[in-house]
Amino acid sequence: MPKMNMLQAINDALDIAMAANDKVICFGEDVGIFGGVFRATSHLQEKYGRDRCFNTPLVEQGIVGFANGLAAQGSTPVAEIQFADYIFPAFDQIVNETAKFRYRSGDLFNVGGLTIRAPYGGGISGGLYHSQSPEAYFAHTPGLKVVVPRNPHQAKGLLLGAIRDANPVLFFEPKRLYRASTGEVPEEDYELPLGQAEVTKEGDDITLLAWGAQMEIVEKASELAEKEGISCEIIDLRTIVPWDVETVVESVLKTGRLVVTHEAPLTGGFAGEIAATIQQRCFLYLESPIARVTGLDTPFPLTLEKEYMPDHLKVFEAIKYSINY
Amino acid sequence: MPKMNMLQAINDALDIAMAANDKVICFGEDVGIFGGVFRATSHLQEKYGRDRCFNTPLVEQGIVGFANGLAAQGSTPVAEIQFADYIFPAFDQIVNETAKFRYRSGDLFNVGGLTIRAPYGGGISGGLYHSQSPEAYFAHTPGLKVVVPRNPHQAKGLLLGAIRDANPVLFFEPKRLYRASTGEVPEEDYELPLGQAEVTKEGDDITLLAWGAQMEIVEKASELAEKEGISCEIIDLRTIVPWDVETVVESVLKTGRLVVTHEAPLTGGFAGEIAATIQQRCFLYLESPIARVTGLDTPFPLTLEKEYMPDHLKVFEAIKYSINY
Amino acid sequence: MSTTTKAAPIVHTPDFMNGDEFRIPVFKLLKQDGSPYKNAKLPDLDKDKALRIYRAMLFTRVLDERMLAAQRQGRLSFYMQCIGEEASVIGSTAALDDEDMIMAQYREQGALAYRGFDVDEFMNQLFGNEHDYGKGRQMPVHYGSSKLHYMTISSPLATQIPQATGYAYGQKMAGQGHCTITIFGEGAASEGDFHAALNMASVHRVPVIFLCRNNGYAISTPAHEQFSADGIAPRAFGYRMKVIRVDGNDILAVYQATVEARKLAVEHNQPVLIEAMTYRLAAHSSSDDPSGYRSKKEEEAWRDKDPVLRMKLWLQEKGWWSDDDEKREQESLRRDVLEAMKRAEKREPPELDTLVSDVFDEVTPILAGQLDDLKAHIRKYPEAYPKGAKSLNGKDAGGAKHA
Amino acid sequence: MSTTTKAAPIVHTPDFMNGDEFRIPVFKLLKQDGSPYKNAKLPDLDKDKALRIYRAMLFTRVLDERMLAAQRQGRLSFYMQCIGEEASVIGSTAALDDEDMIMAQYREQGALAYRGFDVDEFMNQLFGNEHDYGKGRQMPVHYGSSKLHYMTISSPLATQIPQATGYAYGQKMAGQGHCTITIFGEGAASEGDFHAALNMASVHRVPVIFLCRNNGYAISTPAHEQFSADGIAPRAFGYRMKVIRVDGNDILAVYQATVEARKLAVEHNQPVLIEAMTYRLAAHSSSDDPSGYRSKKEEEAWRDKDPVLRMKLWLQEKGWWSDDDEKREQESLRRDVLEAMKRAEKREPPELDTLVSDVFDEVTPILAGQLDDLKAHIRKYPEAYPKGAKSLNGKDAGGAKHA
Ligand SMILES: Cc1ncc(C[n+]2csc(CCOP(=O)(O)OP(=O)(O)O)c2C)c(N)n1
Ligand SMILES: Cc1ncc(C[n+]2csc(CCOP(=O)(O)OP(=O)(O)O)c2C)c(N)n1
Ligand SMILES: [Mg+2]
Ligand SMILES: [Mg+2]
Repeated sequence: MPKMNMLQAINDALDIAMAANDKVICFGEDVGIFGGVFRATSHLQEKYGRDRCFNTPLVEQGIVGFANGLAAQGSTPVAEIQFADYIFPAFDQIVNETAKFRYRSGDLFNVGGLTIRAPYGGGISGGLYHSQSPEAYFAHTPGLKVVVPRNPHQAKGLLLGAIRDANPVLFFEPKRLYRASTGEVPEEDYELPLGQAEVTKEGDDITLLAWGAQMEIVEKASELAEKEGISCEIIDLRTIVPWDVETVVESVLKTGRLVVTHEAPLTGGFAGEIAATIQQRCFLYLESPIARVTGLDTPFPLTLEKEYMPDHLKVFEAIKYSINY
Repeated sequence: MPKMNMLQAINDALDIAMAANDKVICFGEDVGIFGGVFRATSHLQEKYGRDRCFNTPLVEQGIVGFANGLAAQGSTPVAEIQFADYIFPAFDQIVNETAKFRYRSGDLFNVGGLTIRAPYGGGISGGLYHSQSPEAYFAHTPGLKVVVPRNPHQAKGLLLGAIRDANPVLFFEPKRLYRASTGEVPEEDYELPLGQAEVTKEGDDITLLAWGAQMEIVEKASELAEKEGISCEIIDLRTIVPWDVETVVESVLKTGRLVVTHEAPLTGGFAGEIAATIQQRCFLYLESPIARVTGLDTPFPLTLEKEYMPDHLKVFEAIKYSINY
Repeated sequence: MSTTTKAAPIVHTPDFMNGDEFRIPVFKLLKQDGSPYKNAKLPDLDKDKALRIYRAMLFTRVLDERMLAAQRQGRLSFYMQCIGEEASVIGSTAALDDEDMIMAQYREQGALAYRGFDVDEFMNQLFGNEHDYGKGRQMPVHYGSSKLHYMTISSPLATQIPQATGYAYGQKMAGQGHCTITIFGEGAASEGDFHAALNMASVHRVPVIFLCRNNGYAISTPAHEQFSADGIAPRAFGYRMKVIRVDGNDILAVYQATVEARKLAVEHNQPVLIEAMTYRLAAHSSSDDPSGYRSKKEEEAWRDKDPVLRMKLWLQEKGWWSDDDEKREQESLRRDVLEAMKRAEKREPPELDTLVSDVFDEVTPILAGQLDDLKAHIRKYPEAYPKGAKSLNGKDAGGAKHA
Repeated sequence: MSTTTKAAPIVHTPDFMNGDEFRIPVFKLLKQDGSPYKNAKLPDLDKDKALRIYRAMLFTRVLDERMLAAQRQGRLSFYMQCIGEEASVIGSTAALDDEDMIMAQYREQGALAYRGFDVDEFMNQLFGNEHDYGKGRQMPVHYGSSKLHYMTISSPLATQIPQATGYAYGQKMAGQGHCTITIFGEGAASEGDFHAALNMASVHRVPVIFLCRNNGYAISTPAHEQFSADGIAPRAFGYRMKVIRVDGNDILAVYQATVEARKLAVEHNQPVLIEAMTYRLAAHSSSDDPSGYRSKKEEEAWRDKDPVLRMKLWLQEKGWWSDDDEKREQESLRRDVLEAMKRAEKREPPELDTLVSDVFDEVTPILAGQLDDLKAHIRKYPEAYPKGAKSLNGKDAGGAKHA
């Protein structure tokens, strides 16, 4: 199996999707000859022509509006938003249009072919506007699927799954891992299922739940915890909506403890939804409060980014606190 | 004390604010001579002139962009978004700009003078696009205050408080109550505090928490419950951000049970945040899982709106379920 | 690469332009009395097509009249009339291929009527019953028809405009010679989405027609508080887009302009902006009362430019239509509408399951659970939810669960 | 009320316009050799002001050179150069009152330098240290100064454009004769916010100047993939806004155009659009490499139109500047920048408490709790958070709490 970094895996998935189906069309700011500011769309214009891979004008509301129409027509648009921080000008098109297209028309029309890709997250000295993790905004919007991969293998399989899913999917890519995360990635065309969490490590004492770049963090924290004799079960949620409640419930019924972590601010973050659901489903089995380890309730800072981030030490402390409760 | 409906109370608050401070400027779609589609700005143009109360072109991103600049300049803009469902084209201006203006500039500049008013919520046969309750989107955005009044008296005092608050405030008005809710409203200029919940009814067995139009619902549910001998404590959260954790904690420490209700969909709704926080703060005192009674995880429907709404019967059932857990 | 596309002339004095340097004329063919202007070359329109157009105009008028009345009687929650703008929406639609896509705003029922949406289909949507294609989810007038290539209406303004650009891009890729028309008000044209749509259409050479109904008002806001320019048309220059301004009450001019626009779009991949100058004769909607923001006199002046009457006079001059025909058609349309309304009112509400279907292609576990809980709850309180209870009849009763 | 503001001429043939009917000229005063065009009337610019402008240009060049080098050495995380566009941003700023508000995009450090932002102020922001007015929260080049009326830069593109309209509306209400200029790229002008801003400014007669730096590229996207029209200028016609196109590398032309624009804005409440034709000589930012999307030849052609050199030649012709002056100034600027950089690098990071201040005017209880928890955590692991640990030195240690 070839070794790839996450960008290569994403580029490979796009290439395979475009080769397999000529209705797949990739576009966004600078995705054409330049291949995108992170190079996720490298060589696609060369290979598939300017009609199927092109630069758009600099207008996110237009990119997603255009993508909605193209999907409604029956094509399979894969739109790139250059940074997740810049998805908000397209918020109306996503939340009022993409998400509600099928429902409002009674399924006469749908934009199921649509995938929106955007790099998200911190840890790259990006400050307020190159670091945000906006998944919770979209998770509160019925009609959207939201997917976040943790490594190159997952990225390729989930992106192919997202492109071919019959629903609009927001695909948030942990840009901190674009080049930092490498691993073996099958050469062939494969899809990983949406809506299914994955237990990446079994354990007995506590469940650690995360997605995307935070998976690395919980793995590190779990190593620290194991050294202190705490056995951690780790779950990668993978799909934020629709989320796999049963896999999490099953784990927490076993361990009795749960730590959820994400980079986005605490208040209104998706960990809140998970905690609310799990306290309800596992009430009699919980041995300590569900802990959330998240960004602060502030915009994303720069110089003090390290202090801000919900890193492995903070997760580790939360684990110990939970165990000793 | 004069009796007013909620629209009159809001109109009165705007009138008082404009009379007291000539930096207060009201604008939005149709707010000029027409006085707004709900008439919340009636007579303001007549009284204060076209410079201080005017129609804008039909462009929400422009309305809020303009308002941000005007607030940065030192004025006190009160912008109306015709329906909360139409606030999303302005989402970028609100979430990336309004919310982060002070933080990113190290307080060199701020838009603290800004208030954005918008009618929200269902129960008026509005279907997908005249019914939404978007408070949770903004609650996940550090830097914004979010306020929702439950009756005319609260509406006047909280709106005056919001306009004069040194931070940008989103003021969501329960349009179902615009004419339906009437009550005595002091004639004078008064402010109600932001960031403070109000215990509107004391009780022992269970805490019911809501805001805005749902307050009526929990009151009705509590009447049903009281008939069955269940003593309910009712809290109006009033300010969604920054929310008054201590008042809720104190109540739940006493009652051991909590039902939270809102109209917005369950997943990612603000009840999730509340449940997550309260299970953590009151873990050892909770006698049953925190219950959420909310809209379904779907867009807002029309013909089956009654079935969709989190009404008093659904809240009542949740109360009984919690008590009998 | 140069940063402008033309070698620009050079000047040494700082002179400002603002668009007053040129005029955008209005294209007209028919006078109000139904006779053509001197020198006007009328489009080739055979009798069948002319009558198909006119019947759609009449139907739209009758529908509007009856449904506003029904709203006033409390039989309908809400309604929006097309009156005054029938020529703009029907004339343009008639110039297209019937399989071209239409993406409209909400005041374009005439276009749908022309395409053949039948009176029961209209009524089912207006009453949100079990036969409504939209399953009773949207407010009245939010029609849609996939078989007639009419995109379901969405309330947020202007969102369909960039979607039309995207849809048409897909049509271009498909290569079957179709285009998309998007119709919207001069108010909606203030939204950012409008600009995104025109710019992208122009850059990517998309076969899309942007038809702006400049009807003078956006609810209470008059056009001169919406923009300072000479209408919407000069915005096309910002994108080097082909543009034409047309008398929106002149069915033949609208038709002809759209025929030409379609050629540019389909044969040359040139998007086109058409500005149809017209007037919203009715209130904005059944919830609005225009007396607070405009004069009767102004309304009357526009009533004198009635587009339906203008076409009728032209048809009569051609000998294709008589007062008798008119009377018979009107009566039959009224009867059709009233009978269909009665049928629609009696139909059942949509099934309870439609509350959670179509959010995704399949009902997710969370939604299935929410539906189960709801059903159990309704079984407990059937009187409180008469519509929901209906759809549970005869089904097994489940226990109450709470989320 | 009519739905257009002019009585339009009537035509009976369906002719389309697209803007090719008129030309928007480029206003120029100086040739590249520093001499004025024949017939060009140069603005009244005294020696002091001319040298203030030129010094700001030189400073900007030196700053850009040194900081890009520092970025390459790994001393700085990120940088963006103004090179090639100094005349556009400095010439326009010089034409304003020093108390007019500037709301720029990110490539306008020259404007700030002209206003008097000193080298330490630049460095503190670039290094995000404790003296950075922005408290180390934003990436390098996100300067701001309230005393110099320069709005703190925000990364999301075009958001400042409607804000400028609002800011200027407030200035008009205040009645002290000030205006706002907003500066942005031709790429940013594609955003919906741009259109909202121009339309509102025009309708509400706001004293705002919109200055578009049309520098040919938005990152890798060339202007011809950004729009099809003849630049940005014709968009003004869509709003009946005064517009002028100017050679952006001609400091005197930019200056003169802005002087006139300011008069229109402040004396007549007429917003103005200025399109400055220029070129981004450097890469988009320190993260970019333009060799993949444009030719060296194209770059060279523009290097020959260097705006700083053009001004120098003019100054020399006037006898206001010599090669000696140039050498001395350059050396002293380089020294200033290097020394200031060293000072800035050595300064402390912002206090830990700045993580939660300025979210609101006061720290809320939830934020205070989060800060307490963070402090307790850092006390436990001081080595892991060297910057945060610094600011805790000497403060009392608290127990660990977890949220
Ligand atoms: C994004 C958005 N903002 C506001 C509204 C509320 N609204 C509905 S119709 C309307 C006026 C539209 O005017 P125009 O586009 O001129 O169309 P007309 O009604 O004249 O046909 C407004 C403001 C909306 N539906 N969507
Ligand atoms: C809303 C938004 N979308 C995308 C970006 C990413 N981005 C930063 S600069 C840039 C190009 C801007 O080009 P232009 O406006 O022409 O300015 P220039 O860099 O040429 O000075 C892009 C796409 C952003 N900052 N904000
Ligand atoms: Mg209109
Ligand atoms: Mg540029």
